[in-house]
Amino acid sequence: MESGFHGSDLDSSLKCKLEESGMANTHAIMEKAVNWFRSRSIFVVAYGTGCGAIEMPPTFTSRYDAERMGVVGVATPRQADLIILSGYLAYKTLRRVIRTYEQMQRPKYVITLGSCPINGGMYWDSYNTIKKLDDYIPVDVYVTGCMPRPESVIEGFVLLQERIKNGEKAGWQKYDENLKFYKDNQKRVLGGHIDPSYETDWYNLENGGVA
Amino acid sequence: MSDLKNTIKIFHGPQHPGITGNMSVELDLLGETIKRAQTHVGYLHRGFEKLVERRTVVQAFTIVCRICVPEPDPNEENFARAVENLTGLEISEKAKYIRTMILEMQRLATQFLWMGGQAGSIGLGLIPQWSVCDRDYMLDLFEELTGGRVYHMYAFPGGVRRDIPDGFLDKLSDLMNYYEKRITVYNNTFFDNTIFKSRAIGVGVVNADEALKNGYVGQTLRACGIKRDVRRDMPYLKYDQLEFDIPTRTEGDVYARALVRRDEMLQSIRILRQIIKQMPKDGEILQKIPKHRKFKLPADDTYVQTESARGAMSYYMAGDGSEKIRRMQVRGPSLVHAYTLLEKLLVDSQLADVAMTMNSLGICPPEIER
Amino acid sequence: MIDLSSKLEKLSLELVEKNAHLYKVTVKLENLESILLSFLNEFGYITLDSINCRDDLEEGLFTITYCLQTEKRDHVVMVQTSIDRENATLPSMHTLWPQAEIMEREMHEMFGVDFPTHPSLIDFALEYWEHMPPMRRDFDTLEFVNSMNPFRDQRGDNLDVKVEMKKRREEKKAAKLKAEQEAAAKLAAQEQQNPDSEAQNNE
Amino acid sequence: MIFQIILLIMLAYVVGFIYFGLYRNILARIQGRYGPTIYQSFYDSIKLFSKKNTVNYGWMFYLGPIIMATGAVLTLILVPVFSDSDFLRSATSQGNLFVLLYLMVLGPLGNALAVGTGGNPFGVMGVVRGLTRLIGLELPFYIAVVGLIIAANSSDIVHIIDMQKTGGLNIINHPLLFIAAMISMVGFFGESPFDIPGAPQEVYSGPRTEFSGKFLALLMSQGSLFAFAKLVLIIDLFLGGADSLWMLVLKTLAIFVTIIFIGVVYGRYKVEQAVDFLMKIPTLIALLGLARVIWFG
Amino acid sequence: MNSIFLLLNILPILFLYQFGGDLHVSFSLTKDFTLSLIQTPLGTFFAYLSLISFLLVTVSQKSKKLSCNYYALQLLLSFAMLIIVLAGDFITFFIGWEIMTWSSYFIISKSNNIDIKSLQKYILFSLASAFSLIAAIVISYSFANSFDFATISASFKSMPFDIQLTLIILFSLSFFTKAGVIGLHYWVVDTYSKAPDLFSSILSAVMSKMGIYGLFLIYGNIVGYQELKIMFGTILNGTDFGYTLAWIGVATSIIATFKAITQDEVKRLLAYSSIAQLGYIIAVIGFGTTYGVAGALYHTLIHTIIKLLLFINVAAIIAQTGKNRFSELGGLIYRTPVSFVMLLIGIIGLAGMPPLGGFASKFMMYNAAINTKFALILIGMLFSGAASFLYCYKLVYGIYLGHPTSKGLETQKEVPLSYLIPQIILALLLVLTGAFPGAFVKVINPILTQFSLKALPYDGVGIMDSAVGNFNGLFIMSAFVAFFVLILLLISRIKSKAKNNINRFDISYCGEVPSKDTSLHYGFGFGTELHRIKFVNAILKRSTATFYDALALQTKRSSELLSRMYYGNIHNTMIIILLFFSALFFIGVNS
Repeated sequence: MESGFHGSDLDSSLKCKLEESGMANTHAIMEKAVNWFRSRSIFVVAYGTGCGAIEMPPTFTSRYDAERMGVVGVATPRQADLIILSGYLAYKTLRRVIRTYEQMQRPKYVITLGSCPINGGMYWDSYNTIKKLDDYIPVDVYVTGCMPRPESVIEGFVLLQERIKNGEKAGWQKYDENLKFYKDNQKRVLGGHIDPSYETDWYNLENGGVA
Repeated sequence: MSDLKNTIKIFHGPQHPGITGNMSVELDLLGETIKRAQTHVGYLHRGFEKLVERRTVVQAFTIVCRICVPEPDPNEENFARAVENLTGLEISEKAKYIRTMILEMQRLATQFLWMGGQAGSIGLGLIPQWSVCDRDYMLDLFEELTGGRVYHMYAFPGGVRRDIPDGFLDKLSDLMNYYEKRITVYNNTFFDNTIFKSRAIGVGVVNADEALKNGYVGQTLRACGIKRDVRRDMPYLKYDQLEFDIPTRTEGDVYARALVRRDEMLQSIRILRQIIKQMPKDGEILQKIPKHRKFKLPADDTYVQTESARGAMSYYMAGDGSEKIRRMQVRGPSLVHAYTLLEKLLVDSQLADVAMTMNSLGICPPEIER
Repeated sequence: MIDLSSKLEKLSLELVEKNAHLYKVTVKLENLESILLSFLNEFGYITLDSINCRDDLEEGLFTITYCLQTEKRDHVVMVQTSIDRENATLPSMHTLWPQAEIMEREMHEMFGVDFPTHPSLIDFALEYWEHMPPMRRDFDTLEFVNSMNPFRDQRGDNLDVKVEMKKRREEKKAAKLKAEQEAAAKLAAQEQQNPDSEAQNNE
Repeated sequence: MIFQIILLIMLAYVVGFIYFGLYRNILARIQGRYGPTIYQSFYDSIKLFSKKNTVNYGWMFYLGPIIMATGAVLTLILVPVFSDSDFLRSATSQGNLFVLLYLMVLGPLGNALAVGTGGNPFGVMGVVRGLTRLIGLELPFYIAVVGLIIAANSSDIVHIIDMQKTGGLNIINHPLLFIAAMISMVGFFGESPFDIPGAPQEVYSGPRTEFSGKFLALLMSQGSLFAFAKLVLIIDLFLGGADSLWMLVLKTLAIFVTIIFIGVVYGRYKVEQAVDFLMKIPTLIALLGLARVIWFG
Repeated sequence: MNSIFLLLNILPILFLYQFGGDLHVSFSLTKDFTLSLIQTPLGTFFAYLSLISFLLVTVSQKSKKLSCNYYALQLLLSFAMLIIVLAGDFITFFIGWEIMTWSSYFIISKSNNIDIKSLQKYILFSLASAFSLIAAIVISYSFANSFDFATISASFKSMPFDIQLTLIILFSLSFFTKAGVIGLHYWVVDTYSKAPDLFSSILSAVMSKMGIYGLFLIYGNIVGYQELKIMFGTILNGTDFGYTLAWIGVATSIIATFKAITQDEVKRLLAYSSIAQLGYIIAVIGFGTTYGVAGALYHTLIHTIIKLLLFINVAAIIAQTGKNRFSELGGLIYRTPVSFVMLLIGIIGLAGMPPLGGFASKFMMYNAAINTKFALILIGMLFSGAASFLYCYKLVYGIYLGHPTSKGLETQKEVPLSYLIPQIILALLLVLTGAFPGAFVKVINPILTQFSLKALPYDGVGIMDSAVGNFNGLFIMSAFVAFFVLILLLISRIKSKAKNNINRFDISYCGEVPSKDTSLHYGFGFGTELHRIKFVNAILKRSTATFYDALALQTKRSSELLSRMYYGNIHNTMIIILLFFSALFFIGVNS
């Protein structure tokens, strides 16, 4: 397994230096500070994957104004910290979502809206939607409801912010640690037509998995 | 294919801020001029028609509103009316009025959301902030009336699910006054905005003959001078007793469609005011219907049309004598617009026009693929 | 409407009025193309609103409905025909109405109806679909879902309602039985404990 | 000298970020909402700097944002900040207005190399849009600047500031040139209707499409430095510079808020419309101003 | 072979260095005709420019297997140019001019991809240039009774105004054709793009400069800048003549810039860019002020360096890949990194960006325009500069950045060292001229004195000084480097894992995945957007080709008319000829 991704927040050399100078606890303080900044600034990638996208405009515009909490939308996954999966995911969408998720830079988080990503929701017997999203990508916060109101979406943001602030283990760390599990699930459900993962050579997961 | 020799290929969607919903358009560009456009849908395919086959009427009723996310009510209305046609249920006057009211409310809300999208597509970030908020006031009323902000599950076969709360009509009346004022503001900031005009006029022009033949509906049709509206041509509910105009323009471009939508918003306000006045005090709101398991559809088929905010939406429904629906097929306004029309309009237009054209056609991906 | 029905009588077809805005004509498959053509060119039904397909599994047929409208769009005429369910083939109407192309593409994907003259029978909504066309009624979506997706354990939605109800009823019954038994046992125990009292009572 | 340069960069960094915070707040108020805190841009920047990994397409991609930041810093140190004292303008005498005009483009062009290296067609499209827009954007601005240079008979900014002390402010003497320059400035600040290169609804995110983490943070930081430099340049050229920190803040803020208000009420032009517009109305205004300078002024 | 000719190329430089200074040689052909070589500061400047260019190009020709003939012709060309710049009279000048024309014609005809049409274009325009030159020479001889520059210059003042004007126009036309002023540039683009790849660098960097030399010779030496001022009067702070010439130059520059952007062939883009840059020089050459002449000279130097660098670079890439279009190239940056850096330095110079030499020359020219208050000229030059960023970026993007458009490019190797060495030398020169813009003042000052203009102030090697502002090239260069290194260090300290050499298909592509068949290189579409801008489209849709084609058609028709004489009735023809001659006779008698 590649273990570089779930290290400490600050780079190791700086950490060593701090420890040498007897300021080991400065490291913890700085990590706390960085986590606070992370929690105060969350960029959301613009991807309306399902019904929940209809409650995104109210959340981000003047009535509910998510920007006052530092949550803003960005166009590309490269710049984003958070992807909101708003509802059920068709297999065709799941493929793009995985791609988008893998293009996001760590740390990255996932919020899902509605009950469909949890257990299939209303579409539990549909042949084209997935039933259990956390088999394929890790989810940090589930916001339930159909549709979740903007207030609940904001509550989900607050919950995520709390978790980031406390430095809790987030979904992306689970994804990196259990890559094989996720990739196997993705392969099972998407068949042989899975998109290449440029970060991970998942055909050779036994040999480290790094392309 | 020879003229695609030196083009580059880009995707406009699904993960793109300039796309309406979750769909994509594959573009071959020469410079920024589009040489070939191909629509891709299926990112939201849930197989509704299959799901409905496995459900009884009452069960199916709860999911049909999810077919088109920005505008669920025409779906409910279509479903309810199709079932009523098949089983011969007659609904009361009051239920008819309430259904007409909620359809018009939905139309207004959708147009406000559209306005946000249309302004956002040309980078006018102010209008979405305002109009989405204005739409939210309507959603509050929906919540009061039906209990749901977005999905209402209100128009049940045989009537509506519950009665109007006390004081609701006054609130609606106030909101209409507010909206009328707001539309003047939007007129100044958006519809008369020089930049919107300079970008929208002459872009995405639809030919009138083609529009009729190819089955374009709604504002796309009316913006090229053809006065067709299901509410007038095949009146349902109370539309034959309400006064309203059908706004048309002759240019057929993006700007004409925008103006038609604006005029329709004013007409919706006019209709709602009439409904508020005429709304019967008493009356049955829901007919007596058979119990869940006994609600059976005869072995027959029917075809119903409703004018949604983006054009005529049709349902084909067939029963087979059992409690389950044999077949329900949805034909939303977006299907032909997103494929036949969009792929044609985009060729030789600019990349910058894609989002704007798409918005003005009122394309809603979930109803294309259901 | 009398106009249209008289015209149709010449073609020995019957126009059924369903309601004020809806009419239906049933035609044979071999006449379909010529009748649609005359609808388009002679009767003025220039708009094709939709093409619907219904899977009548029991009869072994697909029922295809073409919904046509005139320029005025004040009524719909459903032109209905049936085709064999196995090796279902239809002529493509995209030359008459361009929008038929996409509708037929969808029908091809969802029902497996073949259109030999269709220009682009590519994927519509599904991607890399390898199974039976999903809208056919013999495609069991629940079985498919169960084979593809494990459900979350806590949810019982993948269980059969009837079985569950029965189970629950039995559980209830069992619980009731148990309670009765317990009560009986208790009573018996009480009786055992106080045989004297009973005896006393009896006395 | 080095101390002063560092101080200047720090000042610009802080002021720039606060201005962008203010910008987002003013925008929010116009849009009828509360808006983020005034330090939000700073939070964003820190967060992006502390991202754990960053996409990199090779050394040119790495160097592109750095060239851009270098261009911004270089522009900043060549602009005189205060009109009276020599404080914070140690390097000003080493360059002139022409150097600044070219340095303002150096950074974006350097970044364009990185965008090209990334190979994202959206990014390159954004760059081409930016460069095409530049054709139109530079024209009125050049005319305005040339008018001032000819009026002062010097391309030295300090000299232009000194001229205004005796001869009155340029905004009063040459109002037409000021208007033309301000219209161009709206574009240089990436505001509507000239925010074409990074239009999210059209070209995804334009030149910034592939930048993430620290590169994006660097681009944002240099953006705020650069914005400050541009504001100071405008007040130096037209408002006679600033003699104290308060005047500096007041004048730059006035210009900045004007630009915001112009930007908020307009949509986005297409690139050819923008260039057409810029080549007509602002150019005409500027040419009238220039004629006045040459024959009457 | 190469090394022999390399030596032969070094020899004249050594000769000029050793014996130069006050070279004055003359051979008497007859009593009246004397061929003389006189070394002037101007001539020396151009002589060094051309000789060093030839040397560098010969170095880069090492890896090409060229015939002895080719080298000999090239050497002859070099010799011809030396004659031109050292000539002391018009006969020598004209001899050099003709040798230059013919030797270059033969070299161009040796190219693999030359077609007869472009070759004809080249020779026709060269001949036109020569005819115009000889006409001017003959006219001036009829007044001055001498071919000597000094004599003609002395008697120029006494000529009538219309003769003066005719002379200036004829000379100018001749040299404009060589430099490729718009309207007379018809041959330039085809020839530059179809000549042997390395020879294009000679054409652009050196041969076009002979036109510039000629203009300097006429305006500065023969007529004299003071005389021009007296002849034409003044406008603003400059001369009418300078203003007219400046408009020609600026128009050339703007039109050629926009044309360059829309080219798909690499060398055509460079050819148009060459025309545009020469437009700058022509714009300031007629000002007759210190800064005008200095700017023109400085830009001559910088443009020679840049165009040599760019053409050699492009020639190397074309030789290596066999492809010469932006739509066929792309993505070479990590395959040929050194070439990329060289091209990068070249285009930064071409765009006139501050740390490099390109800015110093532009600054000098801008100063000239401010001095004379030619505001519109200045704006035109700045505008053309702003538009030139587009083709500079297209050049570097189309070849090196973006995605490879074919499989061969993915496994491309770095170009041979013989191509790289001249490029590195030239790039260094460009950096040095950027850091030490003042160093060149010492070279220019003698030439200014030769034209009896005021000398440039000299404040130090790093400073470029002028009346309307100065800049310190050394400071800007060192500050740029310092900040660059500083920011680089700071950024690299931030340990945000920047994984190198990420897969080039791993791009944000709206959730989709591009494959090897997806075309992602924007090389062809680049610049096609300009057609939608009305002003630019007005420029782009017009072409001199239509004019010349129409001219050719009319010529053909009239010759057809004439040819009827041969197969028509002999009597009629005789009568026409008789009438013609009798008419001539009467006209002659009457006058």
